[in-house]
Amino acid sequence: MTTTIFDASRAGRSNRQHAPQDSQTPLDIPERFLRKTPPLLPQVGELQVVRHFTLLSQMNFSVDTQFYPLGSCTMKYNPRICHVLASLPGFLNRHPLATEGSGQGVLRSLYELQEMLQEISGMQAVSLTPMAGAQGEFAGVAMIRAYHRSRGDEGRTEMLVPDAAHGTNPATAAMCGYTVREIPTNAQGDVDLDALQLAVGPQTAGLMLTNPSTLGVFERAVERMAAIVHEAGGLLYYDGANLNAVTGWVRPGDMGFDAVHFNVHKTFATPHGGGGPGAGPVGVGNRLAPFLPLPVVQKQIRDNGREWFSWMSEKDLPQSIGRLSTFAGNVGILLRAHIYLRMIGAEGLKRVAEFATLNANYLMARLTEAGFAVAFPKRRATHEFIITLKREADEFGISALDFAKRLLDFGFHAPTMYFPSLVPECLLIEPTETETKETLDRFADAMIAIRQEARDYPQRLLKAPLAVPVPGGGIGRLDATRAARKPDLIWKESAVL
Amino acid sequence: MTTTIFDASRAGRSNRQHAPQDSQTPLDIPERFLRKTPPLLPQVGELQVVRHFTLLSQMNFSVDTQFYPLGSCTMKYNPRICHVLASLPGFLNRHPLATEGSGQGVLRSLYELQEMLQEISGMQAVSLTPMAGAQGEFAGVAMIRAYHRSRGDEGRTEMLVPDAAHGTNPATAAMCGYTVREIPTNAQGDVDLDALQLAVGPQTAGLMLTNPSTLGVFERAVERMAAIVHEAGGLLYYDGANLNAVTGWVRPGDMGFDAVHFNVHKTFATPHGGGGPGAGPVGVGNRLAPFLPLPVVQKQIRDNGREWFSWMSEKDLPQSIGRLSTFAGNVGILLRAHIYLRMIGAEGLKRVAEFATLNANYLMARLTEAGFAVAFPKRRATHEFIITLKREADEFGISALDFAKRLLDFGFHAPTMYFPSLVPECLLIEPTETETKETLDRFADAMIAIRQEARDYPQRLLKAPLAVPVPGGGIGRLDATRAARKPDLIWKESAVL
Amino acid sequence: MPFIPHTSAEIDEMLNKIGVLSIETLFEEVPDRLHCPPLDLSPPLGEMAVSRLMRERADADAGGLCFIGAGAYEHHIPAAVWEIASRGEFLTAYTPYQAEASQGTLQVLYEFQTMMAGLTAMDASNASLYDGGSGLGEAVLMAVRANPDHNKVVLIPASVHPHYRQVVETMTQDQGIEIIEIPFDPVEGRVALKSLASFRGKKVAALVIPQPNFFGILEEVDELTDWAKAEGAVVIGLVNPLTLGLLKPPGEWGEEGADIACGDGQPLGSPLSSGGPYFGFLCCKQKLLRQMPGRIVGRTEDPSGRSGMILTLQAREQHIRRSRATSNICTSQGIMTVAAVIHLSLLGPEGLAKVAAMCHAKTVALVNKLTAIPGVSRQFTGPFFHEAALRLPKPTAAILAQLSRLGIQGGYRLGEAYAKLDKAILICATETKTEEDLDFYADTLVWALNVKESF
Amino acid sequence: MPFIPHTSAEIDEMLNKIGVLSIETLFEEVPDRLHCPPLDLSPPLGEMAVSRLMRERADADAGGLCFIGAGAYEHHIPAAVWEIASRGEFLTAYTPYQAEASQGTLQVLYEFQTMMAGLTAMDASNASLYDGGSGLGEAVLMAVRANPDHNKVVLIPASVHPHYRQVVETMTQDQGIEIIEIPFDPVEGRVALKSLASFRGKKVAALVIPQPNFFGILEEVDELTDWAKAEGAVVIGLVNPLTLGLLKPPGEWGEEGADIACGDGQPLGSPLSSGGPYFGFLCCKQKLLRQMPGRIVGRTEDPSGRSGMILTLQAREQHIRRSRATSNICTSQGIMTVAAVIHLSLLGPEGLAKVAAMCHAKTVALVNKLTAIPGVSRQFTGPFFHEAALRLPKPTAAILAQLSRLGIQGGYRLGEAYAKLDKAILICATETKTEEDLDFYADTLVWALNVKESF
Ligand SMILES: Cc1ncc(COP(=O)(O)O)c(C=O)c1O
Ligand SMILES: Cc1ncc(COP(=O)(O)O)c(C=O)c1O
Repeated sequence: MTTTIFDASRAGRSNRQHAPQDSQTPLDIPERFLRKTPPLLPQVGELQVVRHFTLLSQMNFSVDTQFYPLGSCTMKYNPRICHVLASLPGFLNRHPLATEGSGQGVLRSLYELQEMLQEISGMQAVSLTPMAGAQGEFAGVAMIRAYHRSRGDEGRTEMLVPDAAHGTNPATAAMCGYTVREIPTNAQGDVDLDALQLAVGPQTAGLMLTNPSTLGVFERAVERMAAIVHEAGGLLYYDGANLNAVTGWVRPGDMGFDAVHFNVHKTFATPHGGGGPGAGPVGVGNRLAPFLPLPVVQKQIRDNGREWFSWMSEKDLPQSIGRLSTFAGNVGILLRAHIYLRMIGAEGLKRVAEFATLNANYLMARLTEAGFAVAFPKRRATHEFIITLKREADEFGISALDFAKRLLDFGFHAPTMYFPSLVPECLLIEPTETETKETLDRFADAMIAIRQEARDYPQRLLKAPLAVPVPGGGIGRLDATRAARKPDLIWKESAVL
Repeated sequence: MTTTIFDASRAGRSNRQHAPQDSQTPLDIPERFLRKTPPLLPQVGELQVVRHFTLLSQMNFSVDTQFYPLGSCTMKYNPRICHVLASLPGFLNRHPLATEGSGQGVLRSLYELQEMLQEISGMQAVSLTPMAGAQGEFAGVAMIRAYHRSRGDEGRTEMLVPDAAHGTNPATAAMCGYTVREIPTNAQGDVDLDALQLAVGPQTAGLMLTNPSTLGVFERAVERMAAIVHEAGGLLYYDGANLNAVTGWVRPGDMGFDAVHFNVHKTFATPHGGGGPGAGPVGVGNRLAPFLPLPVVQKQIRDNGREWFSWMSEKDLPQSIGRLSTFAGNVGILLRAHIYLRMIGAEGLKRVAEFATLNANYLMARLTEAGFAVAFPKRRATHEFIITLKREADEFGISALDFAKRLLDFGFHAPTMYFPSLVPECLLIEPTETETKETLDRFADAMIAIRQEARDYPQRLLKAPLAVPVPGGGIGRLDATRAARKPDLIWKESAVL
Repeated sequence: MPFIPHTSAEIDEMLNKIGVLSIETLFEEVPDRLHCPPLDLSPPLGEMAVSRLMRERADADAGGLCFIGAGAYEHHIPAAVWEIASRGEFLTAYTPYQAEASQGTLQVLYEFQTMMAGLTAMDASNASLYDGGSGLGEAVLMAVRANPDHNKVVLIPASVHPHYRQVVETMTQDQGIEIIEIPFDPVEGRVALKSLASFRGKKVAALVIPQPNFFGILEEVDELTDWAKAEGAVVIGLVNPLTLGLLKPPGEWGEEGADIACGDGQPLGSPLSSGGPYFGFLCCKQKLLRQMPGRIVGRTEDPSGRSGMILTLQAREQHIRRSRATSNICTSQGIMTVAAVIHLSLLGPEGLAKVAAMCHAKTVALVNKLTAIPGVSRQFTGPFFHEAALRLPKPTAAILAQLSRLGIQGGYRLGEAYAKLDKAILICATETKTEEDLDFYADTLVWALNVKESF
Repeated sequence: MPFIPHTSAEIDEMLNKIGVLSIETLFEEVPDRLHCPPLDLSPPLGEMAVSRLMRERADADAGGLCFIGAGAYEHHIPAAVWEIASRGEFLTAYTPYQAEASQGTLQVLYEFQTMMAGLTAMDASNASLYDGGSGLGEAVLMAVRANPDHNKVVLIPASVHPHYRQVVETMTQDQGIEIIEIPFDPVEGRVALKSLASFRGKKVAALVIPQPNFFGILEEVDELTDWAKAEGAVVIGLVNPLTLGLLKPPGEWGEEGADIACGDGQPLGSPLSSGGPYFGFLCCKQKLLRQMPGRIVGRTEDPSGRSGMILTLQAREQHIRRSRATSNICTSQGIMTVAAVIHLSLLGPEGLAKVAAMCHAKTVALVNKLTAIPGVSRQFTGPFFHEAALRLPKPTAAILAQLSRLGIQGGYRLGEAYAKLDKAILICATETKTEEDLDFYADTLVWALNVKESF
């Protein structure tokens, strides 16, 4: 840790250039409403602020500086132009409640995005308002619930989720008041169809599925699964986190899904920002369309023949599950996705899937050749694949975590670790289409070198990382247990000394 | 060195998003005008480009990340807002030859800058066109030459320059066809008045002076010097590189100077960009005004009472020394200076001088107290001061260079070394007003620690830097002699292997 | 290929290594009949063309003076904020799971937590939620969890932002939580203590207290807090963080302080951007910590005792606890918090207070100018801060549309959410407005009120 | 205090350590009578106020379609260029004197030198000069130094940019160098070999050859180069680097190639910005290396054999050689070269060629559209590239002013610099212009030519 901005604070320092002149009018607020002591905020000069945060930024890995084969997370190149154009003053300065007449540029762009997402997913309607994948899931599952309820079908209390599913799936189902029922995976990495058949029933509200799954394989029997669930009266929800593996090749709507969320910060290359903001638009088939979350952009043709874009409200969508965000979701992020889609178009989108898949399969081939154990060696990798370091763990006493930490020293972000949890000592590797073959080769070489180290100097691995190549990168493996046992969550004056 | 962008190149890679579609029209250019082989440019993807140059940027020290006490160079905080506003599309997209009607915003801003600079320097007229300090000097000296010539006074062939002057001063005088005559400095750091008196004569075109001088002291007898030179028929040129030490306190015009250049990238906080662009406007008194370089902005009042800003041409200034830049100089940089001046105003400008001086004197006091030898201990430091490591060199066998290199390991940019050359083993230290006392203290502590090292482990110093705190900072002291002996100035294919 | 660096030679080598002849083969596990025809999207544009298109659209939306607040506020954001926050190392990093390679983001979040806890006078803060509305939703869920012995009933005044209430409704409806709306006093515009009387002893789980409320009116937060604490209800303070430079923080309301503070962080460095991205913040007292949703950063040590930051208390989160997590939230609003930290660092405590005071002063001045117009008056009598409801003598929709055509976003039409306030608009003038701007609004309003409807 | 972080407690401590009572005392060596009264500058503005002011001014200057070239060209600059180039570590670094702490800038410059040498087919490049005009000035001085046995006479065609010629004049006038203007063929618009005949055997030091020339006309560079080399003159190729994606580079002109190549780097990533900052580049053959002005970066090694970059051959420069330096240049245009390197890396050889070809195609299309208007014709007959001179049937100043009022910057009035070309304008359409833009220009010109003068 570098000193905090609070350590640099000195009473009386200020940046007058950022504070308005003192107001002439004396404050007319009754005493009882006022704060007695100023809040703990740092008092630092502008240069100090710039220097502190610039130096902090350098202490990060990021796509702009490192290869980030983080499975499920899709850390690909975020085109700078999308950021620059979404940051145009005309977009940034518009108030969410400004008149629609003063926002036809942004509304048209959002409307077009809705249309593009419909086409890409094979769905009939889209709402852009969810602010991340998890909120998109919430919207989807809440719509499923609203649908059943609208039919008086109140007995459906269970949501089916494969055991390999991402944690947000069961968590979402629970937030929507459902009991979660896990469906096991078979040895080939597919959902166990028999188990699914057994699990469905009149209590089944639906199934949440990721396809390609979080195991890095395509659920080959997806149509069968859809049939089973639909026959039981349930609906299918598509977790779009892996949509980037199949864009332009196969569409959730065609596979039989009733609702889908998109992860624009995965599939459509908006930057992840160290933890957001993302956006998680939802698309639905006709059955769920009346329940879409608000607001949604609509297009009308005016008397003068001109197109007019406006927000739909409760009046237009009376059965809507309601609002999920204060205004209209993460508009700025949606603009980035719109721009990205505009730039790559239909062919480009298909290429994304192709080259994400090529890169994953190539890397899998290289690692397989080098003797690493792939979780599903008989399967094609999709855009990602899993290796298990079980053997290495047993033989050398090192873990997937040790491997991951040592990769940091080589200047690579670690793959996703220990997810999905059914594969022991696993790493979920997603190279993305924007990385070069050289980078994949260097990564494979690093993996091989680390395994050699595991054999020769296991102690070194247990201590990794030893020297992450960032300024201040001398930091060693941080103690997570200690952090949780005695939480130190905010800086305190006394802590300085 | 990190691999170059050429090493990452692969035949056939391209970023189609940046190339226009192939043109329909076939190229109608006769064969003999065309290139036969494509130029050596890298073929790399956009992510690779972003990653390569982002990582390279991290390998730099900069004001935004480190303390930079680089005497004479004035590396202070460059307010981001100046950069952001000067980069507004309205400013960036305007063609230099666009009609004046489409540029009243920028022309007005430049005009106001001319006026501000006149006021700050006590001069009568300003031209903004020189693109750096050295070109400002050229403009000034060329005007002096034009002035003498205009009076038929052709015999003035000598330009006087103090021995401590910056290298650009004699080099400029030479470019203007003058013989340079050096004037010695006395033991107190002032120009030797007797020597000056002896040096002047009918051959004297003028004197180029920096005040405060490059020795970090104020030329106390500047009025006397002006009188001596003026009496001899010469003119006085003010090298404004150190103007930041006295803004709002004393003006070159009042000291008796006939011409002055401003270093906007020093005094007015425009960023230095790793070596430019800067800007070096020149201000002159009435005698030299007719000779100002073109173009200059003028203000007229139109019939409708509105102000109108336009460029003056040869017709308006027939005696001008001419053009120095293709268009109007580094307009974007001048805008930054204008914005900076607008923000700090008269009081702010005076404060700049005060706090630059306070910081320098404080640091000098701390280093003096710690036993370092200051070049002019009896003098007040201005905004900068010199220490000499002669004693340390003699006692421990280390040099100012060793000290400087070791400072890099401590995360401080080194002060200016070996300039001015009259002080042996010197470091010229300029902390600037934007640095905090804590930073100065940490710097002083580092100096003290390094001297202790010089005593205890001189070998270590001779090898410094040992670990500059930037990524890839493991690089040791680079061999300058080797670089010059066998110049390797461009990447060559063969060099890879 | 845009954003794909492969050369054809490399593609061949790669296919070779995989042992297939074409990329298509890699998709062989996708049933043939599922392959879709080419997507019908508009043809790809180069960077130049898309730039021109988007610039035209942005220009079309630009300009105009904004006097709307209603949950999103136009503030001056120092240039350094986004110049630094959008550095690639912040912008293109993932959630800092690999702590040792993410100390930059982690430390910023730790500083963020400190600032938010400081502003609200709470013990802890998470590292952001999506926005203010969903943040309130999470706060309500958290309060209900934290108060298992009480009924799943939460009181929310009608003086809370109507959109927030809608989001809370959406988020809680399937969990059997009853949200009860508390009316506001139609004269004062704030909750009268007596409106709560009927809930005495009803073991409500929580009470939400907005400050200032949606109308800009200051609620009697001490009184309300004390009432709720006496009832054993969790107190959720819903606040605009910018105003906390001046106003009493939730942690100090009443005798014991609120238990949870939440709100939208937009005023701290997020551009208006048609509604997002902003960020929600959520702070709480120590005892509620383990009920907190969202990511939390903590300080710890490496084996050699160097301190560093790490994501902590993850047992609350979906990736560990799955269906029993405190929330399903995963990605939140990272980069907006980076901007907030830089913004707050540049302003400091004094700057923040000055901005808040100036916003208030500007709004007061605007209220004075506008209420000087015949027929225009304040809707409520309670003391207000930095936002105010005005009653107009003509239909508000038409007036606002007319103002908009003249380059003024004149306010939010309260009739949209409150049938009884059909004649009122909610206005706000932040520190960004000059005296001339205020006059321009007043003059234009005079004109708009006098012009024939048909114009 | 804006940009000054001192607190009053610190000021006291510092004064104390220095041993003075006030900051004023530190200025005691400045004679009292020199102290100036308070400066008369406009009152300081906060960041918000100055932002509003400058935005208004920038907006006032914005908009319009630019068809002017004449030495500065509107090109699409990929967003990544300035997003990366304006990172603080590049933007706020000093000249890389301390090599070990400046490897970022140094390596970029090394890559820059490689690209410029590659583009021009020269052996070496410096790390930038101020701009094209002053770059040509330095090239002329360099050529004269390099040719000490010849007369200090340099031939410059009148088809070189008039401003460049003015700058060369200013820079050389005091060094006894005679600049002789070579006329161009009034029909073809380029230098006819026969115009040089009279300088045969005159031991001129150098010949400048522009390609394309100021009118966009392609000079017979092979012929001219061979003539000059036969005369023992140094050949200076003045080129637009963007066109070198397609056109023959100076290093390959004639039998032996030019000796020096220079020009303005603006088309490689510098925005138009009313004329600057751009950058000048200067490349040369190996044998002229030590006459090169400006900074040069070289690769070397550290004691353990790791290679790194350093400023080299400094014995040419003012800070070492003082009055005997190759030039007085010190600060040059660093950050613009960083942008150029990123720009060229994104375009690659193919992209650069395509941009050049598209600029040409667009200009050809525009010339065709405009010359289809009665009375409008090409001024010259020589082959042109990416820029062209057109003759108009009405006074050019009035026409251009009218176009400007309608949002078109229609071209450069050649009459400003060439009395005989008073009826001609120089136009250019880069890759940024669409078919509709070209039509809009054509339509507007038709209108402007037909409208009454008085309008
Ligand atoms: C498979 C899967 N589903 C859902 C999510 C949740 O998306 P978000 O983080 O945008 O809420 C993720 C994110 O990592 C994911 O990988
Ligand atoms: C004293 C002095 N004079 C002149 C100059 C030259 O200024 P520039 O680098 O802007 O050409 C400098 C720059 O370092 C300087 O320090």
